[in-house]
Amino acid sequence: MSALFTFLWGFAMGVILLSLVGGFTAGFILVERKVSARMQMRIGPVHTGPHGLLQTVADMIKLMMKEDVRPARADRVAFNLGPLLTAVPAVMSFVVLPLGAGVVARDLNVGVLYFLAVPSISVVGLVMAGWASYDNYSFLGGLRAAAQFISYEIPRTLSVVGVVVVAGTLSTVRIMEVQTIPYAVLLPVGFVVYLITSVAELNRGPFDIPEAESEIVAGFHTEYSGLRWSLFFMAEYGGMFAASAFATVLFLGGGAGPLLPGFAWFWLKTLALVFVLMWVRWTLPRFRADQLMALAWKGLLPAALINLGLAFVVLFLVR
Amino acid sequence: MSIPAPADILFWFFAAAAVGGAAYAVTSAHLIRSILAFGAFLTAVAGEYYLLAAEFVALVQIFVYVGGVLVLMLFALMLSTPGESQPSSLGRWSPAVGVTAVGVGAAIMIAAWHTPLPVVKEPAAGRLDHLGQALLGDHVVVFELVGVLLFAAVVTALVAVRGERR
Amino acid sequence: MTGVVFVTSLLLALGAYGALTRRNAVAVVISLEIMMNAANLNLVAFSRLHTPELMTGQVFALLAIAVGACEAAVGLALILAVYRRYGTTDLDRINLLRG
Amino acid sequence: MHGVELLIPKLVLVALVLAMLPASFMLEGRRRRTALAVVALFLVAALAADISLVGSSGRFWADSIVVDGSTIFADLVILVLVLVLVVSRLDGGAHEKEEGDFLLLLLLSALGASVLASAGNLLVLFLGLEITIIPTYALVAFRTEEDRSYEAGLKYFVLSVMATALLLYGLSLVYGTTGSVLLPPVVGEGSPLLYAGLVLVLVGFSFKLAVLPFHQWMPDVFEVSPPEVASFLAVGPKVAAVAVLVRLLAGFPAGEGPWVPALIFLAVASMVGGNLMAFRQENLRRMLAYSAVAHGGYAVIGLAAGNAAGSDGALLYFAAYGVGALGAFLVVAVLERGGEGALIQDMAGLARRAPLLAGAMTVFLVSLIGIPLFSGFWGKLSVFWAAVQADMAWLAVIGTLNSAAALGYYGNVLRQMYMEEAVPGPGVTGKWGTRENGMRMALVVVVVMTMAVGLAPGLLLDIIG
Repeated sequence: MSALFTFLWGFAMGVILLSLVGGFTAGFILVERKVSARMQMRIGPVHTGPHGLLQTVADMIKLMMKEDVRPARADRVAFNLGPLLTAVPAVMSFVVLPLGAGVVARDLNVGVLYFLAVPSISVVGLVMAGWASYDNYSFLGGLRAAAQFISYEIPRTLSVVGVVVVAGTLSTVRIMEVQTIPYAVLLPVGFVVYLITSVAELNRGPFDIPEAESEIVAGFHTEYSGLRWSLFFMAEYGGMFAASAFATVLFLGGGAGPLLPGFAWFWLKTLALVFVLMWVRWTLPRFRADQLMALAWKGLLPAALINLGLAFVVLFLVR
Repeated sequence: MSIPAPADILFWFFAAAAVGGAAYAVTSAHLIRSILAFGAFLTAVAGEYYLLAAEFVALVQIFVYVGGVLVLMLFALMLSTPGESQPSSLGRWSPAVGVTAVGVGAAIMIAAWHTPLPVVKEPAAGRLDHLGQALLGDHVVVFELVGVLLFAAVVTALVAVRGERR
Repeated sequence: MTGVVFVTSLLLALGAYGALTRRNAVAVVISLEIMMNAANLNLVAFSRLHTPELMTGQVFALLAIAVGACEAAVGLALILAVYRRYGTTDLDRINLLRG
Repeated sequence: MHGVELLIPKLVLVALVLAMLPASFMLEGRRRRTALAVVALFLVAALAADISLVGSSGRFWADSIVVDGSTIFADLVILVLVLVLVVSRLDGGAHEKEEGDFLLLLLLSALGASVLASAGNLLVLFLGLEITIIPTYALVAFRTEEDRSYEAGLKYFVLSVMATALLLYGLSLVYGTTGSVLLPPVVGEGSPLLYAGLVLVLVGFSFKLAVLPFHQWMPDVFEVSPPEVASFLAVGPKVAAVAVLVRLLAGFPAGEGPWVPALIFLAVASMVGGNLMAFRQENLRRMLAYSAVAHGGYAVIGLAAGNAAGSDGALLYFAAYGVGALGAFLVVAVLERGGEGALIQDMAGLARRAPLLAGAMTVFLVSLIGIPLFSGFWGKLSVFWAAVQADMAWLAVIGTLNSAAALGYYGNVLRQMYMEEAVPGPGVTGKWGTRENGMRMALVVVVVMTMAVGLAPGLLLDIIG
């Protein structure tokens, strides 16, 4: 009986998370278009629905009805699996995310590690998509994505380790509980490193060299269309929300805050971070590939190590 | 024989997936499919770890193998196989080697069959704490030496791919 | 637990078969990693048999994962170096040395 | 920590490894000679510390690291080996422009071997083995100007990882059946699965020891890797592996069980097979490689005997053989730097062209053959004596016959050097065949060691204690 319940619970959670990510993607794309428009003194989509609110819905219908094009010489299996392998881990990473106080699909005792490990599967999907397209631009995009992802994963993990050292737990829920002072105050270096590396792992500007339009068309998703193409966007926007929510959990004290209920605070902080990510994208110029690597290895990695040292100092002071 | 618990069913499901993935990875003529099957194998093994109450090891497996080694393999494949995936046929010695491999496997199985193993114990409570204490307590020297190992591997890989200084 | 040993011995045999028969060097590395993973699974399973609090098997498995990753990284670096010189990763065609 | 002085040899190696990163530019610049001399001085200090430790023992970090007689002995051999190699490169040598990389990898591997020799549990054993092996992949493939070195490196890698995987599987079975990772394992009654594990461990080690039928990497590696690397591989990792193998086998009842015939098979197959194949080689390095396989076989006799004399003998064997092999490869290095060919017949008339070099080579070859009063003899004597004590006299007889047969191919080199006329062409000149003082010094040191061990073998036996 309990086994059946566990199974159904898991299934229901899967459905909920999947629709959540789908909803985020649709919403964020609209928000991003509006935000970018304001930054560039435009007004963005206005024609579909009131204030253009239904624009993404229309786009989704269009994408679903589009022809699914596959290059003749593409590797069929890898081409089909690539987008899936990119999007599914992004959805999976939501499992350990507390969405507000106490709302979490599953509080794993290794939640933080889970959140760091599972999205790393998605880079396999990116590389495969790039390779399988049988197209030079896609191929370059895939290679760039892999190199970038592997490089930025190291400072990212190290910046999170600092939090784990201070909190003394790997459970996302416990970290929110023990966080009396937001860790962004105690570990500012780690917070900044985490944010920068998260942007890089999502392949968003200014770190979007794997899909740099002016250089390699659209990178690894050059050859994709229709639903498969939209899966990449699900991964990006789902990941963007997840990274922001995770930053809220780790560095901003989760749902802690005066007056408003925890739930509201959590969403406020997360959405503010999402806005910051969009702001950064539309403000900063793109990095060059070598600058990107130099930043990761010469700038962020030492910073993350300093943060780790700082974490031990904090631990010493707190105890 | 009681009804198998869901964990047992899952365990054998993952075991079958691991063996199937390994078999496909080893025999497939398409390298990219080999690598994909290897990824499935790694994930299935991580699932086994999870069911064996080793969550930390399971995630490290995903982190290191799927997020690292698998990507490196794709990298190596992409850089060393220009154009379409070339079918990679098997060598000539397959039957003899097959018999040897099966012999080794069968010998271990027979030995396992005749060896009574201790009863499986309940996983320790607070096992993450225990793991941390083991890593920085009894096995601290292993923990430190892994650093030396990683350093050695980095230097080795860099020297191996360095350019020619003619 | 005997069942685990059955599974891992099967994996070990599969990996050994692949390592000895595959001609592409990347496929050989895959086979070798399968063998190492078989041993890792053993270690984690045996950790449940003997004083689980000590976590010896899991520590050993973590160590083995690190070793496996190092071996793979170094091996793939060697494969790339060979490819640059021989233009192939087919072990049967890399045969300037007398065996 | 109490008894930390026992770890000084290892700590010096660690310090050298760490210092190598910032110091590598010095090794590759004008101050190269000074920098190398400083490294050599540190190694001498470590050596002195190691010798002063003889007779003491200790355990560290919950028995992870064990320092005892065989550890100190293995450290001694490894340090001497590295020291001689460093000295031989004082005035140049192959790849002197990349001295920093070369030395760093060599020191890392030596550190790994030192850790391996002092492994107190299975984890450290495995880790030490890997730290020893991984840097050698790059060392074997160090010659960028030679395509074949990468081929040898790749093939060496494949076989080595295969051995590692089998070894790890074997170790997991040992842990699973005994419930402990400490060395020596607590065997109790034993079980089929434990024995299967032990056999897999032995298979894994036999790759690393390069004994038949797992020797395939050896000739290729010896043929194309830098001579310094070949001499290191022939001795360093092996002596450490034997030290830890002795500790592992100590847990098992002596002289019975399925691994004894396995060890005897390995010993006999390596001796006979190695010698037979050595006969057919025209290339000096390949000949040395196959003879190294045979020498591995002799050492395994000591392990198969299963008694204290045997395990001491196996350790002693690699040290006694090691000085000869080290010397032979130094000569190979001199010949290579002098632009000589790699074939045995290229050595024709060496006695007239470079008399002292030929004389040194003669000492090394005589030691490798096992003629009394040279170090190799005592190595052979100790393992054969152990076999006789363990009622395996026939094994000693096979060994003796093989040593006699080895006279054939070693003698061929001697004949070329002394009897044949030199072919005109480029080659080594001068008494030593080299103008490098460092190399001359290294050769003298190795000759002295060969003679000293030959005349007073008790020195070495005392260290093992």
